[in-house]
Amino acid sequence: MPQPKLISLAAAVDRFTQNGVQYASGAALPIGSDAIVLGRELLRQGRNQLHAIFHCNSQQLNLLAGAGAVDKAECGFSGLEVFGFANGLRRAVETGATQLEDYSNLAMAIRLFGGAMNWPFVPATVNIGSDIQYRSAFSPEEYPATSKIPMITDPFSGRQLGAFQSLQPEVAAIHVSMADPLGNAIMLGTEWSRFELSRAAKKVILVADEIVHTDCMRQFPNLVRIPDIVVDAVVYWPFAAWPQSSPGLYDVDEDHMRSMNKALATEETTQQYLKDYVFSYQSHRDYLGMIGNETREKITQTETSFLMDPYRKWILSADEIAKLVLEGER
Amino acid sequence: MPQPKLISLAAAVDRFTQNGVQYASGAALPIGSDAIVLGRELLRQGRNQLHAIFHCNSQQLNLLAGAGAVDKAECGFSGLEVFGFANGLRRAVETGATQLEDYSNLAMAIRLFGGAMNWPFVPATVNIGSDIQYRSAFSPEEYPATSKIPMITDPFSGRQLGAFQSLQPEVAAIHVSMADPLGNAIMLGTEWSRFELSRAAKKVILVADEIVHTDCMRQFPNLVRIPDIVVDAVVYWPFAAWPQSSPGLYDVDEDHMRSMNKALATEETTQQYLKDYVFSYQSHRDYLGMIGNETREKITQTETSFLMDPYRKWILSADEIAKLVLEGER
Amino acid sequence: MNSHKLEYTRQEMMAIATGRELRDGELAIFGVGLSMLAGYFAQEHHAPNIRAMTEGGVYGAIPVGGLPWGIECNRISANATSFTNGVDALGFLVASGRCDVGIIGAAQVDKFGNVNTTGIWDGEIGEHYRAPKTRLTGAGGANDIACGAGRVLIMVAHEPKRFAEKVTYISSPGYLDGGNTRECYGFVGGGPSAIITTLGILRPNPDTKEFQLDAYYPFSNIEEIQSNTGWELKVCPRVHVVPEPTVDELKALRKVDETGALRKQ
Amino acid sequence: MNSHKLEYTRQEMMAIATGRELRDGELAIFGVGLSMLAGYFAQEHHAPNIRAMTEGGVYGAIPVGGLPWGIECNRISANATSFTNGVDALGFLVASGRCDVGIIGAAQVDKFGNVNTTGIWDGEIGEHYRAPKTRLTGAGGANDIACGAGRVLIMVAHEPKRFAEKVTYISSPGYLDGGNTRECYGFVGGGPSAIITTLGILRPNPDTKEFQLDAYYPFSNIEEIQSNTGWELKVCPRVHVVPEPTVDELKALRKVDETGALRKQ
Repeated sequence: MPQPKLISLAAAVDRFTQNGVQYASGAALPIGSDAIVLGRELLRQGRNQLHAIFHCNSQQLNLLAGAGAVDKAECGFSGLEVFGFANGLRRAVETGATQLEDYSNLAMAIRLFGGAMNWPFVPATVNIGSDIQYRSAFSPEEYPATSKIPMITDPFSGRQLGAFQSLQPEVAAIHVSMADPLGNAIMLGTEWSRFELSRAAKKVILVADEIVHTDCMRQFPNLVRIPDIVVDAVVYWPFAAWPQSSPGLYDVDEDHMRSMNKALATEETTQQYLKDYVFSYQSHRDYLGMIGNETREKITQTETSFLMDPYRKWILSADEIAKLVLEGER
Repeated sequence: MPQPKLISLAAAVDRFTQNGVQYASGAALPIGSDAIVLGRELLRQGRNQLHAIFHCNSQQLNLLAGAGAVDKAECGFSGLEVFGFANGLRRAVETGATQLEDYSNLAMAIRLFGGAMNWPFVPATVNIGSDIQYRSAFSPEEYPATSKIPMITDPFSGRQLGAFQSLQPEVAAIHVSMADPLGNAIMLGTEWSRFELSRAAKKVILVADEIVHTDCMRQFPNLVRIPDIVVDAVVYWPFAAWPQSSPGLYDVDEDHMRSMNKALATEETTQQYLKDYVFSYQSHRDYLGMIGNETREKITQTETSFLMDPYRKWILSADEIAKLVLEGER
Repeated sequence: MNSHKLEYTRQEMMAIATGRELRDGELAIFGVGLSMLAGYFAQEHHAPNIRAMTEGGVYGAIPVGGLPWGIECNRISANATSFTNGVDALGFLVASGRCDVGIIGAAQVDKFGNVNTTGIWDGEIGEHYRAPKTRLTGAGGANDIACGAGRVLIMVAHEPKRFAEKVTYISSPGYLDGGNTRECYGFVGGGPSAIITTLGILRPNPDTKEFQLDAYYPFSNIEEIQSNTGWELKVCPRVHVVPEPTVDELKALRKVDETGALRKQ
Repeated sequence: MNSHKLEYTRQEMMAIATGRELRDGELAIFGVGLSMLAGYFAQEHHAPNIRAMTEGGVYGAIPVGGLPWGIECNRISANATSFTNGVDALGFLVASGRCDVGIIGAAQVDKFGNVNTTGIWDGEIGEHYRAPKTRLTGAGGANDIACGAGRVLIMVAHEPKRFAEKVTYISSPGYLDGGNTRECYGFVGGGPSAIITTLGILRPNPDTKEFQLDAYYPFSNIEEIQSNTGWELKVCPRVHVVPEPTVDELKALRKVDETGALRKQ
C-alpha cells in the first residue's frame, strides 16, 4: 500500500529544490496547464540560478526569468501564444541574464522521452539543418555547433540523422487537474509532455487543483497516466495554474495574462509584480483573495466544466485534505 | 467532420488484407485484449503466407500459425502465460513452417514506437548481449548476427548500445473496448502497445466489443487514445477477443483457452478446430451461439464490469449499428 | 489598377487565400492565431472533412467562443474527441510525415522559404552565438512541421523587414540554400509550398526553390509587392490575380473569426 | 538429516524464500505465475508498501479470485489505480533502471545466471540458427527485466536438465561469461542476485559471478542439490539452512495463493 504524500507548497519547495537545481515544470503550456504557483513559491523562498527545463515557456518561466532567478533555460517555444512575446524571459535573454538553449517543441518532448527510457540520446529527424542545430547558447563559441545535436548514422540504411541529448531533470513540478493523496493523477486536456516528464525527472511534485479519493482512480485507471509509484509529493492548490487555464476547472484570466506580462517587461514593474502577486499572500486563502472573487467566478464559468462532471463526487473537502497534509508533513 | 467507418468483419479483411501481408494485431496480450476474431476471418477468407507482427503471441497467432497461415512472425513472448506453451505456434516453429524472430516485449513496443515516429531505428539498451541479438531466424546464416540488432555509438558519451529496426506493419487490427462510428476508441485495461501500433501501422482496423455514441468521446477525450484520424475502419463484434478477456466486459474463457490450445497441438485436431470454431459461423449471431449462452453468461460476470459503468449510457444498439454498417459499406 | 474599396481586410484575404490551399480530408496542423483561423475557415467553407489537430494532441475539436488563446486553451478543449500529447501530435503524426499540411507563421522569411521566429540581431550573429537584440518566440512546433508535414504554408505580413535575402537565424527550414540542399537532411516533409502574405502568394521555383511571385490580390500589384520584399523578387510567367473572397468565403471566415481578430488592421 | 514431514510444499518454500528477498517500499515487477505469488506474498506478509507493477503497466492492483492468468488478466485489472502500457512499464520503469527488483522464471539457467526460455535444441545450435526441437515461450519481458532491474531473482525448479554449464540460448542475460563480461553492455541493472529453487538458494561469487550454493532448505541437503545441478556446484563457506516458513508466512502465502497453485506437487 502506498502512503499519502500530501504536503504543503512551502514544504515541497523547501524539501525538493535548492539554488541551481535543474527544475522542470509541466505541462509548461503557455496558456494551459502549468504548475505556476510552484514557481511563485520558488521566488518566495529565494531560489535562484535555476536551470529551467520547460517544454514551452509559460507565465511561470516568464516570471522566474523576469525575476532574475534563471541562469539557464531550455525550451521549445519562448512566447505566450496569442498573448505575444514573453517579456520577462525576453528581457532576461536579451540582457544575457538567462542563457536560452533553443529546441523545437517535439525535441523537448522526445528528449524527456529519452530521459524516461534512460537512453543517452534520442534520434532526431527534426531540428537538424537549421540553426537550432548549428547555434548553441550553452556553447556559444562552437559554430557550426556539432555537440548540441550531433549527426549519427542509421546502422540499417546508412542514412544520416541527428541525436538529441536526453533530459532527466533533477526535480519536476507537474500540474494536474486531480490527484489522490497517494499521488495518482488525472490530467484533463492534452498531456503535452507530462507523462514523459513524470518518469524522466528524478523527483516529482504534483500540484493539483483538486484532491480526489483513490476510489476515483480505481473507477478510471486508464485516466491515471501518472501513477503514485513515480510521485514524491502531492501539493493541493486550487487555481495553481492561474492566470493560465486548467481544462475542466477554469479558463485563462485574460486580464492578468496581459497585466502580468506587461509588468514583466521592466525590472521596476517586475519588482512591483513580485510584491503584489508573489510575496503578498501567506495562505491559500490569501492567494484566492489575491485573484479576487469576481475573477474566480468568471474564469470558473468555463465551457469545459462538463469535463469534470464524472469526478466531482470523489473530490475531497479542504478540511479532509488539511488533515492529510498534517499527516504527510510529519 | 470525419465520416463513419463502420464496416463488416468480412469487408475489413477483404479490403485491407491480402496473402503475404505484414499483419499486426493488438493488444496481442496472451490472455487479454486481442483482435482474435479478425484472425478467424483471415482464415475464413483463406489468407496465408502472413508476416505476423505481434507484441506477444495470443490465441490468434497460435491459431493462425497452427493453421499454417504464417510464414514469418516477430514477437516478444510466444507462450500463453498460465495456459502454457502455445501449441499451434510451437508446432509451426518446430516444423519450420513459421520462422519466428525473437525479441523481448519492450523491444516490440519500442520498435512500434520507432515506426510511429518514422525513425529508421530505435536505441536498444535491452536484448543486446543475449542470443536475441546474436541469433536471427530471418538471417540464420549470420552468427553472431550483426544486422538484426547492430551496435551503435552514443555520440555524447561514446558508449556502445544497440539499435532496433522500427516497425511499420502494413495493416493492424486493434481490439478496443469501445469505438464510436468515426473511429475514436477507448481501451480499458493496459494499452500494451496499441497506442504506438495505431500510429505505426499503415492501415488500422478497429475491432470493438461495443460501439458508443461520439458524445461519449467528447465526455472522456483523455480516454480516447486512438483518435479517428488514424483509423481506416471500425468493426463491431462483441466478444471479439474470446476466448481471451476484455477488461470491463468479459473474463477469459478458461475451458476454451485450454481446449483450443490442446486442439492446436496437432494438424488433425487443428483441422477439427477450424471446422468447429472458424468455418462454422455465418453471422455474429452464429458466433455468439458457438460460444454458448452459458459461457457468455459466465464470462460476463466479471469483477471488472464496474469499469464499463461510466460509458453504458452511450452504447449503441445492434440495430443502430447495423444501419451505420450498411452506410459504411456503400 | 483602380483604388480598391476593401470590403475585407488584407488579413482576411491572406487567411482566405491560405484556406484555399487546404483540401478536403487532409490531416492538417494549425498553430494558434491566424493559422488556426485560416484552417478552420477551410473546414467551415470547402473542406468539411479536414482532420484538424494541434501540437498538443487536441483532435476533433471546433473552437468555441472565439480565437483560442493557445493550443490547449479551453476554447479548443470544450468539444474535442481526443486529447493526447506532444509526442503523439508532433512526433507520430507530424514529424513522421503523416500530416498532409501545416500552416506556420514567420517573423522573417527568406527567398528559400527558411523561417526565423527566434530573434532579431543587429547584423549577422557572427562566429560566436550571442543573444539577439530582440528575442522572439523560438521555433515552437513550427520546426517540426517544417521538417515533417507533407507541405507547409507560411503566412506572413508582407513588410520589407520580414522578407530577407537570408534569414539571420533559421528556426524552421525551408529549402535551406535552395536547389537540392534540403534533401541532405532526409526530411520526410516536402517543404514550403507557398508563402501567403498580406499582399500576394509566392511559390518556389521547382528547380532553384527560390520563391517567386505567383499571384497578387485584387488590391495589390507586382511593383508594390516587389518593393516590400527584401530580395529581388522574380515574377512567375503565369502570375495572376487571386480571386476576391466570395460572399460565402467571407461569411465562413467571419463565423470562425467571431471575435474579429482579422478585421483589425 | 531427518526425513522431514512437509507441512508446506517445495514450491511454497521457494515462493517464501523468494518473497523474503523483497524489501518494503521497493518498486518490483512480477511475471505471471509463481513470481507473482512470491511477490504478493511479500506484500501481504512483510512488505506492505511494495510498489508492484506488471509488464503491461498495471499499477496499484491486488489480484482477486486467485492467481491471474496473465498480466492483463481481469483478475489483476479489477482494482488497479492505473493502467498504462508496455513502453511505460518495461521501458520507463524497468529498462531505465528505476525498478528495484524483478522476479523471473527459467526453463534453463547456467552457472553465470543466464536464462534460457526460448527453446530446447538437440545439442548446440551451431553456426546457423535453426528451429529448436522444443519451442518455449521466448524472452517476454524477462530480458528487459534482466537488463534493467536493480536486481533480479530467478525462480526455477531444481532439476538437472534445468541447470546447465552453459545455456543453449541466452534469452535473458545474467553475468554472460562471468567476471566483468556483463559490464561490456552497459546494462543499468545489476544482474541476478539469487537463483531460488525448489531445493535451495544460489548466489553469485562477487568476483567470478559463478553461482554457488548459499543455502538449502530444511528438507534438502547439499549433496542432493549438487546432484541436481548440471555444473560442478561450489558451496559458499557460509552455507546455511533457510529458516522454515513461519505460520504467518504460510498463512500470508496461502491467502495470496487462494486457488492453491503452489500446493500442487
